[in-house]
Amino acid sequence: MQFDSLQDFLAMGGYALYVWLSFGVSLLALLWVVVDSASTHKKLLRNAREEQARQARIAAARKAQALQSESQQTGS
Amino acid sequence: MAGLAADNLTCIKRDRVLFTDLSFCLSPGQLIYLRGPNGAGKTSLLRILTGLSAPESGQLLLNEEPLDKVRDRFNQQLIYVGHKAGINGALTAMENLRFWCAQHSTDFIAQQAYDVLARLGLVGLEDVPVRMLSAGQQRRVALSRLWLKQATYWILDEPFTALDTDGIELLETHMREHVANQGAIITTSHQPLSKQAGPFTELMLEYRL
Amino acid sequence: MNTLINGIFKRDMALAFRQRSELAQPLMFLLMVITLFPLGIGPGPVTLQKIGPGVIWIAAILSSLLAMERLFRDDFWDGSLEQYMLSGQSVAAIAAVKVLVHWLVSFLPLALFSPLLALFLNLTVDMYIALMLTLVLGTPLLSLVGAIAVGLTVGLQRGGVLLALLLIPVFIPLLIFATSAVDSAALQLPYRAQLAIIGAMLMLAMASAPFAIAYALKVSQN
Amino acid sequence: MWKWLHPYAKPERAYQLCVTLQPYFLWPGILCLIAGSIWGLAFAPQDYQQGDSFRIIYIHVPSAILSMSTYVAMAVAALVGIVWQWRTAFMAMIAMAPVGAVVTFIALFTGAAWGKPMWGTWWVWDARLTSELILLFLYLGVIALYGAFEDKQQAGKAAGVMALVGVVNVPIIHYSVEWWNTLHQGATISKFDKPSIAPEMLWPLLIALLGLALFIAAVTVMRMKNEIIRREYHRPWVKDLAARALGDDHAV
Repeated sequence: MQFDSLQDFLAMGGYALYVWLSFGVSLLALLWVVVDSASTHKKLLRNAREEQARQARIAAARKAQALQSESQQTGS
Repeated sequence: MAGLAADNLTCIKRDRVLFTDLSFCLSPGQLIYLRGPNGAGKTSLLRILTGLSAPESGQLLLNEEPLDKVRDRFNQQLIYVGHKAGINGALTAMENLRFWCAQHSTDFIAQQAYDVLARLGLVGLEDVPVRMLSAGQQRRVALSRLWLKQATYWILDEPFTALDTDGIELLETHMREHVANQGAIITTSHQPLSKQAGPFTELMLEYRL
Repeated sequence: MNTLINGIFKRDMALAFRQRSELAQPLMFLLMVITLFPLGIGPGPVTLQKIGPGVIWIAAILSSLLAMERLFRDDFWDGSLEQYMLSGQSVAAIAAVKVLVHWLVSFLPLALFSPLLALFLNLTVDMYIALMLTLVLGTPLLSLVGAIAVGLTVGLQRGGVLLALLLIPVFIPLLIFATSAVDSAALQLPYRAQLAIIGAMLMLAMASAPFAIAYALKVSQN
Repeated sequence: MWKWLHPYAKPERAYQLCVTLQPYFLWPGILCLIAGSIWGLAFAPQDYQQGDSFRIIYIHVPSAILSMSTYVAMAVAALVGIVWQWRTAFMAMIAMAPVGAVVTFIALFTGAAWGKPMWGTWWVWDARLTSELILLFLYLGVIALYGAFEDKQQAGKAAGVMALVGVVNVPIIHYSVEWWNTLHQGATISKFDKPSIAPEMLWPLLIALLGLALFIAAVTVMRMKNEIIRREYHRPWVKDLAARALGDDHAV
């Protein structure tokens, strides 16, 4: 340990502002990339599931349409 | 099989699947009429056939050889008339044709070009900058390539756009003659081909979601 | 050969001279930007001489971005580019010829203007000679490297600003070496090293850029 | 050539690889970063000239080095993609770009914060800082070009070309900026004096470097997963994946 006390450590020999600012901003930037990547991942998976639901709706609508036209044909 | 064969083509555009595992063959002496609703991938398919864009998977064969290996030979035997006419508005019809012929290693005989333009109803407009012409006349200038260059394969994307009935008849007759002379054509058109065009095979593309 | 000379070179030359006003615009822009500097920082001959080389080169780079945009634009939108690619000729060779024509019609006139620029910014004769040499060696480099980015952005509706964003950082070394050559000339120092470096970069660009442009054009066709 | 490979298998397999690799990159990376920082901040000896301000080196130097190497890695991925037409290589490239830009930003910011006590001003046109700034511009150009295309396949190729043009330029820029800097000595008050580095100072630096490298790799892998999903969201395997991953909160 290079510093005698916690105060000393936090003061960084008078350079506290610069040292802690650098480390703080770097930490925030790195955190931001990770959080951004993870949240995008969630969002994309949700989109994929919505897409799946949409496809299912389209398939159902098509089936209904096909049935309807079939019944019309038999009716006429 | 002789001709241009598509082998299991799959095309994905903007993350949408346009068609999967599409196979067909365009042989000399055949006219394929490519149909399908808007957004079905007709233009994409034609661009893949020309080699301008690459399919997601699958390949093209020319006389059973992979097209990539005989690309130069194929280009010599190909005329593509796309959505975009490929003519520069600031140049005259004659200049456009002369430069196009030079690029495509086709001999350019001025008299022949005058004749073709005359046949297409453009007498007296040969030396006017093309942008001064009407849309139909511009399309006729673009189509005059079909008369100037000897090539087996014609790939035509909506060639009838902006043409009047005379123009359509002229082009359809020329297409029939080309097919009769062992030419091969694949074309799209939003209006059905008439009897003038001769017998044709239909290729249908479905719109897929 | 017939293809390249008749089909592309003559065609592009004819087109360029038919759209003369469009050609002149980047040059006028260059002249006006340079006029702004004495107005903005004062007409002191010493200051002007000091900033002159940098100002001329920065203005040249900016005006090149404007001029560059039209390199493939018309050909892309009217479909001529598709026809080139299906002509069975090497796209790289076609691209090289197009870049050459573009350089001849939009950068060579810069040489005609340069005595005027030198006069405006109070350059000495030695500096003027160095400036000419850097322009002759440097502007083809601008054209070749710029054409890659133009090829990539040609299909985009609003590619203008993006083009500048892509190219400005890439042009920085050229700016540094060119201005430093002129600065050295001002101090009567040799500047062969700077010219040699610019020449080397030009050689590298001539050898590789046509292929990159060809690939870029293929990508934008997709 | 790859005919026997089912064309859809590749991205899926790449995704699986990413999932496997992620924890091996992420946790050791974070661990090394923390270890390197604490060692550097609290245990490494003071620099006799710069006092405790030199401790910024433990974040500045790793980020400066890795911002360059990430760009080179991006260009290598782009080259692989262009030459072998590997779709996943373009995805890897574009996954690296934002991470590289952030690391470049860190290098710039910490450089400025280090410069303030050393030079008395936040920004000096020092050779290394100027190169980093231009590198940031190069990253932003690649990202902007990628964003400008709607078709992401095309976007990947275009951004790849630009990354290659950039990587040819990186050494030239570096060299030219050094040249420019020595030419205009007046602008710089003093160059970064590399602290005569003692082993006790070096070890935490190396650990932090390793940590940041692993961290960049981890985030790259995470973002690459996202790219794969974005391009393949209509494929059944992505749907299964989504159903599995989101199954719980669907029930709620």
